[in-house]
This record gives sequence, C-alpha cells and structure tokens, in this order.
Amino acid sequence: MIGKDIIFIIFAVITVGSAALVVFSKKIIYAAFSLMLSLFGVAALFVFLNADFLAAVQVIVYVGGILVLILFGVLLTVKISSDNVISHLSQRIWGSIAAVGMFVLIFIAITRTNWTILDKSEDVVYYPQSEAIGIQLLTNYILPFEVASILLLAALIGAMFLVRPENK
Amino acid sequence: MIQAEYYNIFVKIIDQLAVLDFLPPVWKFILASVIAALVFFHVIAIFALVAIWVERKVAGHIQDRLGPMETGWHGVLQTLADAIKLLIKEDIIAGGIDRRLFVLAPVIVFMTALAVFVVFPVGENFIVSDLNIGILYIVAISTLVVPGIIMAGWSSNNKWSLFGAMRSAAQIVSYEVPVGLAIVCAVMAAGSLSMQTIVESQAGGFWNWFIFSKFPFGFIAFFIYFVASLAEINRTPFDLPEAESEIVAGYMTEYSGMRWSFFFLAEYGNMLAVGAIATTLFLGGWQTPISLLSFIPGPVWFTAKTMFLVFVHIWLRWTLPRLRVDQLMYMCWKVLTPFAFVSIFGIGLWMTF
Amino acid sequence: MITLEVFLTIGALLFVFGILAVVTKRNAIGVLMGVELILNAANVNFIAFSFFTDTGIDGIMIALFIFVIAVAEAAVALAIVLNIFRNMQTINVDEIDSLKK
Amino acid sequence: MQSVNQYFLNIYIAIKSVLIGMSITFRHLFTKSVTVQYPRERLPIPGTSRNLLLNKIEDCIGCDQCVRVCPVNCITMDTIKVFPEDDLGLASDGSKKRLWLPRFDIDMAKCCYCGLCTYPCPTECLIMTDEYEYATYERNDLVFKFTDLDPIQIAELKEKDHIRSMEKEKKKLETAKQAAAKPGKNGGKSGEGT
Repeated sequence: MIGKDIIFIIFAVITVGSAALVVFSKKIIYAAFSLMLSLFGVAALFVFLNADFLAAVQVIVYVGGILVLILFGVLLTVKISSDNVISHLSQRIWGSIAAVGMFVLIFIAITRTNWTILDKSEDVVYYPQSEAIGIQLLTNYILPFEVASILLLAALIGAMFLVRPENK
Repeated sequence: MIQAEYYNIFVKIIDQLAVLDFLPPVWKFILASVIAALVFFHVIAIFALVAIWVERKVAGHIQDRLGPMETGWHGVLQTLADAIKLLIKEDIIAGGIDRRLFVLAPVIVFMTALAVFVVFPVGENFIVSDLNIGILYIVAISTLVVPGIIMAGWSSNNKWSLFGAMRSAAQIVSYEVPVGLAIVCAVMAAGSLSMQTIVESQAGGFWNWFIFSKFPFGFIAFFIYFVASLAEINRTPFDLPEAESEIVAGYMTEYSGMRWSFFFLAEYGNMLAVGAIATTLFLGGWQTPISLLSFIPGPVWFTAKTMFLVFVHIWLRWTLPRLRVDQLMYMCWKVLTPFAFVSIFGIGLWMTF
Repeated sequence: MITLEVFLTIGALLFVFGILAVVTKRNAIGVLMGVELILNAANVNFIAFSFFTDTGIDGIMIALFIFVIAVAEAAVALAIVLNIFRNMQTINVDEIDSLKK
Repeated sequence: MQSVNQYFLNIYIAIKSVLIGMSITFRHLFTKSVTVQYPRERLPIPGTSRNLLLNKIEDCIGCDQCVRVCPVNCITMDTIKVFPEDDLGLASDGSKKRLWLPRFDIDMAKCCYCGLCTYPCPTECLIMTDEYEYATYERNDLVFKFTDLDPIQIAELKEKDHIRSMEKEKKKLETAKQAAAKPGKNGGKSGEGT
C-alpha cells in the first residue's frame, strides 16, 4: 500500500502548499490560481475518504463556480497599478504569530485526543455514495435541503440586487 | 485500492501480462493509467488529423468547392503537413506576458479534454474506469477548462485575449446549466450516474434509447444537450470567444506553434468527447439499434454514432452564422433552461407512473 | 499513512492558512479566498470524521450544506465587493473606512 | 398571452429555419463543385485580354511611338541609324527598317496594362499576349529585353555609330569654320550641340 501513500502525500502536499501560496503570493491572480489547485487537491483528498460524489461536487461547485466568480471579481476590480496589494509588515508578523499559535493549539488537541475510530487499515469496502446521499437528502435532511434552496434563492436575488445598475 | 470494484480494461490487460508480475498492484495501476493517457492522447491526435480533413472537405463541398486536393489523395495528408508545420514553428512568447500562467494554460485546457475520456464506455467490456459517478466526473472535469481559458486570456497581456477569455468563461458557465439539466434527464431515466449502467439500461433496440423511449422528453433533452454542448465547446454558431472579425482569435491570439496546437487539439478532443457523451446518454452508446445487426461489435456502433454527431457539428458549423452575445444568453436562459426543466419534470412523471 | 490525525492536520493547516489570508490580505477578494480555505478545512474535517467514525454519511451531508453556504457567501460577497469597487474605486480593505469619518 | 405565443413562434421559426438551412447545405454537399484546379486546368482567356507584352523584334522598325505613348514610361528604346552598307530588309507589312535596335526593354513591373502602346504600332509588332504567369524571384527579371542583337554586335554598332558621329562633327566643324571665314551667320552653336 506504499503506492497509495505516495499518491496521498502528493495530493496532500499540493493542497497545503498551494494554500500557502494563496497567502504568500504577491499577485492576487496567482493567489486565485493557487486556490484552484488547493481546492482541486481537497477534492482528491475526498476520494481517499470514500467521498467520490462529494469530490465531483467539490470540483463542480468550487472550481467551476466559486473560483470562476473569484476570477471574474479579480478581473473586474484589479487596476494595473494596484496589482499587488500587500499588507503592512506588522500585520504580517502578528498574523503569522497568531496563525502559528492557533495551529499549535489545534495540533496539540488532535494528537492528545483519544479518538474512537473504526479500523480502516485493511480492505476498506468502498461503496457508491450517491444513492445514500439522495435518500438522506429527501428523508432525514429534507428540512435543511429546503432551507438551503431558499438560502440559494435569497443569495441569488440579493447578489443580483446588489450589482444592478445605479440609475434604474 | 480504489479500482478494486471498478472495471478497468487497461488494469485487466496489465494483470494478464506475466512479465509484470513483480510489480505491486498500485504500480500496475499507475502503469495502466499512464498507458491509458497515452492511448487517449493518440486517439485525440489521430481524430483531430482526420476530423480537420473531413471538416475542410465538408466545408468545401457545402460551399461548392473541393477543399484540400493537393497533398496526397484528395488532400488526406494536408492536416499532417499542417501539423508538422505547427510543430516546427517558432514558439513565440511575447514580451510583457505572464510567462508561468501562459505556459500552464494550454496544458490545463488540453488536460481537461483528455481526462474526460477515462469514463467513456466504448464497448461492453471496453471502458478505462467505470466510475460510479461517471457522468458527474465528466461535468466536474469539464468545468476545469474555465480557469484554464481565463489563465490564457489574462496571461497574454492582450485586450483581445482577455475579452475572448471573459466571453468564453461567461458562455461556458452559463451553458453548464442546460447541459447539467439535460444530463440529469438521462440520469433520471437510467437511475444511475455510471456511464456503463446508463448504456446498459438502453439495451434492446433503438426504441429503448432515451432519445426515443421517453418521447418527447428524451428528444428535448437530447436536443438541449446537443445545442448547449456546441456552445460549451465554443463551436460555431456559438464561437463568439474566437470571433475573428471582432476579437482576432480570442484567448488564443498570442499563442503560436506547439502551444496553439494544444488548444486546437483540445477543441477537437472536446468535439469527440461531446459526441461520445451524447451517444452514451441518449443514443444507446455501444448498443445495436436492432438485434439483427448485433454481429457488429459494440465499439463500432459507438464510434459510428459519435462520428455521426461530429459530422452534424461540422455540418452545422458551415450552415449557420455566428450569434450575437445577447442572443446567446437569451437562448441559454430563456429557451434551453426552461425546456430542460420541463423535460426533467416530464421524465420524472414518466418514471413515477 | 491515511489516518484521521493526518486529515485533521491537513484541515488545521488549511484553516490556519485561511485565517492568515483573512488577516494579512489587503485585497477584499484575497480575504474571500481565505474564507473559502476555511470552509474547505471544515469540509475536510467533516468528511474525515464521517469516514473514520461510525456516524454514517452525516458528515458528508453537512459538507454538502457547507457547499451551499459557500456558494451563497461567495455570490453575495463578490456582489458587495463589486459594489464597493464601483463606489470607492478600490478594494483595499484598509482604505474602505468611510464609516470612521 | 401575445408574448407567450410569440415566444413559441420564435422557437418554431428558429428550428424551422435551421432545418431549412441544413437541408440546403446538405444538398450542396453533393452538387458538383465549381473549383478549377488552376495549375492543371485553366479557364480560356478572352481574346481581348491584356497581359504580358511581346515585341516581335524582327518586325519592329523603331518608330518610337510606343515609347512616347506609354503613360508609365515602362518601355525603353535605343536606336542606331543604319549604315549605308547595311540592309536590314523589310518589316512584314513592307515598310523598310531603317534603324538598328540595340535595346528594346519593357519593364513589366511598371506596366499598367493599358494597351495604349499596341495601337500606334505601325507594323503591329508590339502585342499583348495571353500569358499571365511570369512571376519571378528578382524584380530585375521583370524587365523583358527584346533585342535580337548580341552584346558584341551592339558594341561594334555603337563604336561605328560613335565614329560616324565624330566624323559628322568634324564635317560640321569644318563647314562652320568655312562659314565663319566668310561673313554670315554665327556657326558656334552647331559646334556645341551633338
């Protein structure tokens, strides 16, 4: 199973590394494309977690939807002079300290906790999830499903209302 | 490993080769993937060679011309000559462009065209990977092309490129909606997302194909898929992103030689892919139309149907003029999308009763 | 190698980078990218838990709803950012402080 | 209700017109194409067409009319009067040739194909042919040289002509001197101009 581990490590490094690039790249457009790589890596990680349906939805929603929105936002708002809006040094220092502290905290919590987990070391049974997700959506999760659709409708109308032309 | 319960023809073949027994299964899997990628790269390349020749000939004859005639018999070697010319052309990277993104963009665009070939059920036992989310995988991978196109347009540092990329992105994102809804129609009728299951549920004669069996909703869904997929791969009459009379060549303006030929290969690969998807979803994939003809193997049927759809693409291209942007969006949001909803509703009723 | 702790660590790293982007980026769209990273970190955690514990597919369902919220958030936030750009000609979050004055 | 009808009518018209267009193009797929495979098959050229200029030099009497009429000055002609001992024979229409033609160049790069030079030609030796493929790699190759004399001959002729003109000059000078010796008109001018 060493080969699977290698593939997993490659995707994990892609995910985390491009997340770091999102933060540290000078140009906002580089940050956007790094974000694409990071989201794609997350989708690949979902495959390792037996969430194939969710991996496809992740790519469709994040890369095909949100990332394109962000790219359009970048293209519509960036002026050539303001190509690299970078923060003050003090902000970066304090932000980094806070972030590292937060990570240390979370990491300690992860390692100290005694997780009661299923044994997944040998012959995991991968089963299709789309059917289970569909059944769950229309039985146990029917109320959140409907609320989510109303939320989407509200967001749609709200976004269109916000960017309407001024003089109408 | 992940492929454990998925059928994969290349893994099967490699498993049967005794020479490779010393490899652990994962490396066999990786080897199979590399071979599959190479095979489909060549499929796309050869298809492009043939399709460009056919397109020129069809274009010529539709306009009462002859098309290429000089290189080889009736110009069959013309595309090969053009390809060689493109390969040995100077690779120009203009000054002031964003070099990293500029180099990366054709790779991403071509990769998306290549990656969808993994799940096409060419024959009964001929599929690279029968994912159980097959069609969703195709939709997911084909959305990746939008960032690639924006990357190409932005990095070229050229206003025509950027306009073309914005147009293309807006068009592809908009037409994702009717494409997705038309796909949902077929998925509802088959009750599965797996490509092989979708094909198997259309067995037994052409009247069981979804285009005919759920008449008229299947036909509407097929029609919507066909039109919207034309728009999604930027073919005429929806080739506004490359409208040469308005914006030179769209996002490809600054590209030349090898990198441009990757865009071109991706375009023809997409044509093949779209034809194959429509065949799989609505025209019964590798199923024979009538049982009398079942001695002809499945891959032949699959290829024949796909090539017919590709021919219709070419035929349409040389018939219709280019749409305006507002007509394009009108068609997407006010015609195709409502009709897709109607056909989803109709198929839902059909499946219920 | 593929254990719960590894996934949680990846999730934590994504979360930390997201927070860092939100705190240090001066471009409003950069801040949005940080928010997306944070939401992804949460998704990784949810799905890792649903895979490694016996909670069925509840984690996946929650992740699906997080997708919905992320889409809604991105659409509205970008609309707001475009509006700000139209009114103030900048999206530098340090300069958008007209409420202070 | 009106607009709803219009909506469906529009869809119907759109589909119908696309189908009509496709049927037309499909029919044209099988009609005979009108292409002429040019280098191998050529369309006949009308007799009045104006293309490459040709001078049948054995008929040319060097009358200089074409040079004078050419609007773009693409024809260059040098002439040498025949010597008494030479006989150039007759042109095809019977007129006597009185001039050697050491140079008759037509620069087809300058030619505007007006055909004006062909009309005044008394012996009809300057004609426009139907030859239209004379692309060359060098621009100088577009200057067509029609003279039938070889360079040695031309040099000899020029030498002879030079000697003759010198003799003439001498004669003139002598007559001028004689004229100057007598009282009368001023002959100095004729000494300068040759």
